[in-house]
Amino acid sequence: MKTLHTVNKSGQPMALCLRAVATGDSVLLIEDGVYELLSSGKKIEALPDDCSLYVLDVDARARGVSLPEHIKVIGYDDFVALAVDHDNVLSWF
Amino acid sequence: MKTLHTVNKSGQPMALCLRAVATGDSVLLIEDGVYELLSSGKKIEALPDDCSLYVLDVDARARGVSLPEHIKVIGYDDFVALAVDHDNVLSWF
Amino acid sequence: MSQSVCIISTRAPYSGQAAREALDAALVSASYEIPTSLLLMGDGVFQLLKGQETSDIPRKNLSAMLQVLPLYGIETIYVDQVSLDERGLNVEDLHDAITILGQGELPLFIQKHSKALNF
Amino acid sequence: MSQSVCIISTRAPYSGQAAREALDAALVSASYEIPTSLLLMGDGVFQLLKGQETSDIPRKNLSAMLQVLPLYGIETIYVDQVSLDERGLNVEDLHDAITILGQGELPLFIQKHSKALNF
Amino acid sequence: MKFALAVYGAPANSQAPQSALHFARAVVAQGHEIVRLFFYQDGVNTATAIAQPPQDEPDLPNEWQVFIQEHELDAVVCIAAALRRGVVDQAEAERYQLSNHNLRAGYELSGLGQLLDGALMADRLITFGA
Amino acid sequence: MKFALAVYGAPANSQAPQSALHFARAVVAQGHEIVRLFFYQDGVNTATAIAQPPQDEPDLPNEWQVFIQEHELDAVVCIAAALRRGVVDQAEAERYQLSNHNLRAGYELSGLGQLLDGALMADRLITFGA
Repeated sequence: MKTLHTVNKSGQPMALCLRAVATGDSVLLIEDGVYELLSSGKKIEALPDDCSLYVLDVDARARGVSLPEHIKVIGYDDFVALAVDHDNVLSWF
Repeated sequence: MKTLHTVNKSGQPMALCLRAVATGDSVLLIEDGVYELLSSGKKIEALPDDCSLYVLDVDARARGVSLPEHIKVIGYDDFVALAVDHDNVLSWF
Repeated sequence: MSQSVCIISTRAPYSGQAAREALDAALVSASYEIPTSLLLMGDGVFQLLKGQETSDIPRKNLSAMLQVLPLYGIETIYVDQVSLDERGLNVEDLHDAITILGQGELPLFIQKHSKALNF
Repeated sequence: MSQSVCIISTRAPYSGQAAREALDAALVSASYEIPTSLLLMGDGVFQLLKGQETSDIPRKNLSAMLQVLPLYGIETIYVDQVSLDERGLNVEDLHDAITILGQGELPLFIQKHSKALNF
Repeated sequence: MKFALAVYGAPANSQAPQSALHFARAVVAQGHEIVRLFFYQDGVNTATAIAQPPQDEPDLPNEWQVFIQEHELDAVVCIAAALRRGVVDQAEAERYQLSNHNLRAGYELSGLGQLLDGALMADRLITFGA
Repeated sequence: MKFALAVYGAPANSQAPQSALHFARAVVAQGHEIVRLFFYQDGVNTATAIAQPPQDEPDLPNEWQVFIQEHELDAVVCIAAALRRGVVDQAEAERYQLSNHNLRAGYELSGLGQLLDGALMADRLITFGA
């Protein structure tokens, strides 16, 4: 069982996602979730090493959030492909 | 110049209010702001001593938030009277 | 795998309607005789506070709705321990029929259900 | 005391319309020739990030709106230092015409205006 | 004393319209004057004529309308905020060739200038945020 | 693969209807099937026929309607959420004696059971929250 977690805000949604994430899951930052890449005490650093972190390109670009090299930047086509590849999608908002 | 600050949520609105509050101001917790009375790391403890803290009775009662003795519990009539007694009202939400 | 549903409710009860609309979803799911769990996380745990008296605000009393859950076969409400701790909530202040999930128990709990719906 | 207005904008630019609706209020106030200050606090400081390209989301580019402010006599945008620090934002990543207010400067700054409107 | 009230939340996603109504009733009861009500952002949904709240909840749009009409208050709904959210009067419906209109009697669609104007003419502006 | 999509935010206070539309287009483009769209909470505002977004923003309610009709999708608006927010079809307007109705063609008002039903019949449920 692998779950894709989407996070559309920093703050509570990101915190709850991190508590629900399991080994092998993936996390995708969308909408205001992309600000999580900026925050000084980054919550995403608590993500387990074997979890993949993705960010939606249009939402990061709209907000002027520059992207660190280690993160996978994807479009909606990849978002759909990720949903297919995982067994479940959980949305945190 | 005395300002009445209303806070209708914990989290960012309470944090911003505390940054804007001046000597002699008052703070009134309404709606989900009343949960600030419960939180373990209480932000309201950062309120200066010469600021008065009020809570709106109907909103605390609706949420089942029990009230510490040191806080002034008021109704809408008192809310209007406070607005009259201060020079300005700032709403944090 | 036979179907089961986990309703995850993360909002405080009264400012908006999200908490009520999550409970409605749990009741509908249970009334379809789908095994249904209700999991409260984040500000959703405020729904559990005892003594809510909502006659003066324009919202249905969610405490009363929680009392009804067993009639639909939802015997316990699952609660995230960390969310309680963060908010300084003690079990004695809360609705009785709850099961607390400690840190690390959430991922497996959610995965036990075939579908999870967030509200 | 002659009238002046402080518009306090606390929301990130694009999920909802609150940030845009605060800027609209600042522009209307300034166009009435009322001395108008715009103060960004909390998530409102995200409005200042450079390089916002909004062609793929259904929102007006707020960066572009900020550029217009001087035409209405709003020469600088006031910004809460603590909000920048909390979010790990550096001045070089931000819109140019800003004035940073340090911890403790906010109460007096807001009080200098006869009216403050929060958004 | 002169009050202006601003409401930024919708009945269904915020307590703002209800808190503001309680406050407004107390203002009037104490003999103060409400010189302007301004509905902005999601608050414009308070003025829709076609909401039907469930029977176990009060009908806030109706309670607001009764209060406004009883006290002959100046109740302004921001026209730009209302148009984008689908709250329109007959004139706007005709202008944009919309199929219908839904603004309650007692409210007037007007510009954001009326919020600033209300703030400046009142002794106190109280904002009820979402 | 079968997808169900749930939308919980309104065009004016959330990016949810737009993110969901982008996602839905990609689902269809990749040859997958959308077995249910469900609009709940403030998401019901996506289905109003009388919103008029400003000219410098896309008209999301119109784009959604075109997409739904083009692909003949099963688009359900939660009836309880819609009634309390003032989104009604002709039948509900008559039942509650409301002055008007405003649900766009292509949508159907129905119960919350359709969300659960969609979740169970689809391989994946994706929720776009407010």
